[in-house]
Amino acid sequence: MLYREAGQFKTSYGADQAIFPIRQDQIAIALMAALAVLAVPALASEYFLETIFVPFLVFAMAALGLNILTGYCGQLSLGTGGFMACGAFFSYKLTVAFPELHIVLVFLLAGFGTAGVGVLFGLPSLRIKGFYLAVATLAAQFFLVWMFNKFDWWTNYSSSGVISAPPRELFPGIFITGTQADPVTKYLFLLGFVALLALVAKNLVRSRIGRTWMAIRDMDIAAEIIGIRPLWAKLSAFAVSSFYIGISGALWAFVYTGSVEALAFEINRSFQVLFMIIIGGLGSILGSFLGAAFIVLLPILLNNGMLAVDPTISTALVSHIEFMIFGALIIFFLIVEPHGLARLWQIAKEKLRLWPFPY
Amino acid sequence: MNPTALRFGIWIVATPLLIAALGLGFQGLAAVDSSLFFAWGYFIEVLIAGLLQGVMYSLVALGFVLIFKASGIFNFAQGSMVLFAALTMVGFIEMGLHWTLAFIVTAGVMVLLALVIERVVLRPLVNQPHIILFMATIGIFYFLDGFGQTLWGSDVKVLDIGISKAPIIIAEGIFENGLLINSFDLVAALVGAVLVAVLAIFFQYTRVGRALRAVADDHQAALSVGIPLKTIWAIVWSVAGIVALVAGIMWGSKAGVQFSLALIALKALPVLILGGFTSIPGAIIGGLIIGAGEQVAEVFLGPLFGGAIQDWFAYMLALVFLLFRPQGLFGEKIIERI
Amino acid sequence: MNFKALGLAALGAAAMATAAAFPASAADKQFVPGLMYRSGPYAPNGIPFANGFSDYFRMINAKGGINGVMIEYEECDTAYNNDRGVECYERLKRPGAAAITPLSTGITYALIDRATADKIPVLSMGYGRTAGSDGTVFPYVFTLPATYWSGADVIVNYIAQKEGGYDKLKGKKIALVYHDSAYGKEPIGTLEALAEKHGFSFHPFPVAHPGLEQKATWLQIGRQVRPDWTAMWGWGVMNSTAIKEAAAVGYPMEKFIGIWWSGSEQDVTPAGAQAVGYKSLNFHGTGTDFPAIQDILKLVHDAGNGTGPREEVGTVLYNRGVMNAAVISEAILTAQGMHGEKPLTGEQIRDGFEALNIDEARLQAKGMAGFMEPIKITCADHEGTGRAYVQQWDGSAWTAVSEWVEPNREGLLRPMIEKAAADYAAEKGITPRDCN
Amino acid sequence: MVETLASEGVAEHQSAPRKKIGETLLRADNITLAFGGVKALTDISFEVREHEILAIIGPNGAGKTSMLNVINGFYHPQQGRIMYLGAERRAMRPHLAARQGIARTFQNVALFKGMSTLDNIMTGRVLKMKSNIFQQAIFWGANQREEIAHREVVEKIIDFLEIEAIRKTPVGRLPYGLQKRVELARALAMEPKLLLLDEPMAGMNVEEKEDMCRFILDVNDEFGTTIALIEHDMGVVMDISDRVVVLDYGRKLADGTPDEVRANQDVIDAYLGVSH
Repeated sequence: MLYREAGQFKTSYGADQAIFPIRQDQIAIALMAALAVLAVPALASEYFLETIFVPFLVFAMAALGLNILTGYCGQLSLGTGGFMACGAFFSYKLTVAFPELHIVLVFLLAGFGTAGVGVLFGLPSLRIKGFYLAVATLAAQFFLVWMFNKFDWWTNYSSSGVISAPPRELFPGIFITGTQADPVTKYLFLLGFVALLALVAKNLVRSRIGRTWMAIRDMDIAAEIIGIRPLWAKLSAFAVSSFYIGISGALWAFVYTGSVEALAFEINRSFQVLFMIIIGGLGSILGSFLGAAFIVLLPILLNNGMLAVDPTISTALVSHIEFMIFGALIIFFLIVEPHGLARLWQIAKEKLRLWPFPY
Repeated sequence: MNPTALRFGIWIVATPLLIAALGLGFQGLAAVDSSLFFAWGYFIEVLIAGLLQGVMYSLVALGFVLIFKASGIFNFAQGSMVLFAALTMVGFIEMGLHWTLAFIVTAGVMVLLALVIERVVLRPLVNQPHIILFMATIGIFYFLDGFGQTLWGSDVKVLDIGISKAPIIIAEGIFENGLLINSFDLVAALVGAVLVAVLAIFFQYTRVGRALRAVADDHQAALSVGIPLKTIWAIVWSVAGIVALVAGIMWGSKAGVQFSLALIALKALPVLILGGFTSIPGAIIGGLIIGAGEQVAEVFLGPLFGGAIQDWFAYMLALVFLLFRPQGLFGEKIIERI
Repeated sequence: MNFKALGLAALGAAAMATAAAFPASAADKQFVPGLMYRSGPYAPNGIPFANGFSDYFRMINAKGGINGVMIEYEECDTAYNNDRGVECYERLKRPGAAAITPLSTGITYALIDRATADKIPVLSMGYGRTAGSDGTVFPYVFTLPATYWSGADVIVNYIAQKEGGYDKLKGKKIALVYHDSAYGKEPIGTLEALAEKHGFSFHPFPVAHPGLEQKATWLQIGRQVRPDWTAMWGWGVMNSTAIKEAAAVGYPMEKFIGIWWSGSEQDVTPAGAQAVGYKSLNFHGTGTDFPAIQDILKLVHDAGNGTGPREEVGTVLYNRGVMNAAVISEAILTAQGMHGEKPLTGEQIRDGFEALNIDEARLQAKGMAGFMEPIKITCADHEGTGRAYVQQWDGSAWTAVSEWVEPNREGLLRPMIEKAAADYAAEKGITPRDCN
Repeated sequence: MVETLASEGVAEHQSAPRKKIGETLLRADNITLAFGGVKALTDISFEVREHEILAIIGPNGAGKTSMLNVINGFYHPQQGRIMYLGAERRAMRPHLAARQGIARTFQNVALFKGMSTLDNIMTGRVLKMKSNIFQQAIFWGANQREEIAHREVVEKIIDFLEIEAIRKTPVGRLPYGLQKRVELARALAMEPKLLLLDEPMAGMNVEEKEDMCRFILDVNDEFGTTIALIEHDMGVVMDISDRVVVLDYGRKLADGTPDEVRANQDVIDAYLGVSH
């Protein structure tokens, strides 16, 4: 009964373009924002902040990036890990070489650098399609990780190839990286940063560039015939996607784990992010967040849940059962709704509009 | 003469020439840096080792090809099927069965697994886009990984089916130190060849095999002449399961049966891409090219870049081939129509 | 779209979320967390270590705890995965945590900053960040009894002994097969420095994770470079694969020496008879002929409380887990002497670590005489002696084939460590504390 | 029956003033196109004049769609040349043809299935929109003004084609007839000089055909758009087109006004005679 849009009329095209055109949605999102900004830092323990909210936001950023490329532009990529590594190592080199550079600027510059690398590895997409394209991105994945692992220059000649985030301030006195950084500060910074960039992503996909991506995804030949240059559309998707993924890699290294070796961005990371967007919903900004939440939260919840039920259970068994349940749940969700959690959410909203009179 | 046979012929002639050119090229490097000098015998030795290693990759790649060919699904779980099969077989051997008996029982388990997968996972998802089915196989991957280890434990297990692993040195009269060949790898190559022959016969001469090929060519048409898709899927997953078992035995007796075996699927990917997802000969030729290419690159180019280049080199090699043939060496040509 | 199914799923998830509350640790027990791995690609090696670690504390508890303070041990499975390691750390960290055992060089790197900020000691025993043994920069990191740099030096010293003196090393070839990660790269700098010092040529060969692919590496070693000696920094499946591939090219096993993480039963048994003669370093005893190990068998396994199978007791990695636990309990004991016989905070136990002095008498008392070397830790030096011995696989057991070999710490390694630590301090903006 | 209804619907419109047929807009000279050994088009020449409706007819496999594909740059003929806007066009990609003002629809609807009707039509405006990626990232400001301006144009087309009700519906869910209409809308959104329609009325019922005829004539009238279309329904072709080109087995049989073509003996033998 509460969720009705009847009586809300839009009188301009501007109003019709709003991200949340329905008033109840606007209220809900405002409540969510308040919860995220006020309640979470106040209530969540350090454990929850450090191991659930922070990685969730970092992964959401990576998923956003991959969703632009795979979900919106239809180009399958398995190079996410490699591009994350680019972001992490670019920002490390930048901030060590220019300590006075503001850290957010460093992240953005690293993002632009990664975008360049993404364009380079996106070039084969003009000739190669589908699963075959995945190989071009896999080449990027293996090559980039190898390169960061192999050449000491990237790690400032650290003997073990591990980079460690130096302390940097968001505002004078407020650290967001390094040991001085408080989990709440990190969380709030990430929340703002990711929300801002998610808004940018939403703006892109509802503008001309987003429509050209989706046109290429849905039917590349027809897209070309209405004047879209496939080269430009695909490469721009690679660039924007890599920009996001690069930033998420930088955030991973600097804000989440604090120290990182190239192997942290190995192939499994690429798969993990791909799972997020498929489970969350291809071609959906919201889906990127839902998918990230699913993949980050579920294993931890399963693990902790089992230990809470039976504290004496062996950790090996917990890990194995966690794998089994995780796999079974993926299959279960695909059978229930193959188009991801975002679609599930949409269907739920549609049902809610009719509730309690379904016909 | 049909085009596939022609292409084979060209490759058979061109390959030795290419190899000789490659060897000469590497010899040229020695002119730049004398530490890179090597004897021709060593080059041939590396090449043979690479080719034999390539057959091991092909064994894994075959399973992918079977499933992709018949259903268009990229089966991410193939690697964990290899691990699961090997674990199960070792489990039965440890229970006291002879390995031949254990093989038969494990094959039965793999068929059962295929039936369960078809019933529980594939049938509810029929007619979904391929990416969704791909994701479902990822679910299977996780499940099998957990299930296999819960059932059989995570220890390293020794799987010994009595293949000698001793090095053989041949042609000592021709080359300075002779040519070193690993007898185990030779046996593995033989097993690979037999497996491919059996599969070829299966596809060519049995009724089920022909039905499978029909499905691969056109789902709708196959359905309309009365080939039930679910039966086909069950059969093809069973066959892929048995191929996984063979791969698991070979890899397991080579490297020990343990969790890492599931990761060899990653080595099969460039092979698949190079050979084409739908071609059984492609998987073999792709394996040989990737195997030889990456070993030669690691040995002769690796030192220039600090080593460990073989992982990305395999993918780069596949990528270069793809730029010329976007559907893989033996894949079906994609014709665009509007 | 099946709504009932969805509802069930949601219910399940909610139940899981509510169940995720954590059991609070009892106030009268000393809490010891363990970041182990019993799943993932390195599980076969992680499991015996974790079992030894856990069994030792069970034995201590069976004996009535440390001065009556019982140990509460909790484990978290990292799967040798850095981000899961961080998750585990955050889950298990609390002010009363005695010491963190990361059991992975990568995880150690990820936790050094965090644990220092949380004031919990990190005991990376024979792994981790070598520079961490400089206590002035890393007050909460302990690397006893030996670091990788010491290990590399010990291997070279052992080779020199076998060759008949350091001058005989000149012109020799020594190869290193290493896991291409933070862990495997640690010894390279030391070996390069030693190559320059002693005049041997050094040939590093990286192996990509997980290490199933070593054919090319061993063709180069066995057929082209033909080094006089080969050292290995491997872990998990890489070790057994290396031994098999080495045998496949006919490389002599007696000339092949692994670091202490490349010398367990799990590494040699899959290679079968091919592994006979293979050597590795070790810094503790193997087998069950030690009173402490007998106590574990008697008080834990005979009581049906063993974490793992009984046959595992006495294997290399099991005993390493025991030694790790023994060092932690000794640090707790030392700290109790300073701060009182009650559950202590990580910061107080750090004091215990820094005052650690396990001499022969203490070893005797612990039932570990001959099991390990005496260890003395100071404020500045968190490593101790750095000694190790060489053991050889005879097809059924590991036997010691050398005395304890001393690394050249003062003349060579310590300055390198201090420099690396100073670099780290400069990068992080840390002011080294004064230890005098 | 079909023909009478269709021509009745059209008759009213023909009373409206027609735009004057202008100069040659596009000329095909001796086009030959082959796939492997198979010749799809042999030595075809014809021209399209400004503001006219040109129908290309012929039996299945006559090479009609191939001809359209040559015109909008999807196929490259082995011989012959295309003169467009007075200049010779060399090897060309479809997106360049679009840039020069050539739009088209497809025999099998080629809509973007994952997008709404509105977004599909908006993609037709891609070439007209100028804001850069940073303006789009910020959205508000220049980009939004532009979006609204183009939305107004698109809404006019939506009104024109009477598809207001399905604005927000994903096109995959629409019935076939409406999909064809949305595709026409997308082509119109490009404001083309030359509109190529590949069987715009295939698979439609009588009412839908009538509507489509009306839209085609209106487009031609109101915007003066030159239209080249392929159609099988002879009644429709004869009623709405100014000139007709007849192809058969990749060759041109005839070219002229509907009446001339109807009287051509070759056409009657090869096509009309057979099909009627």
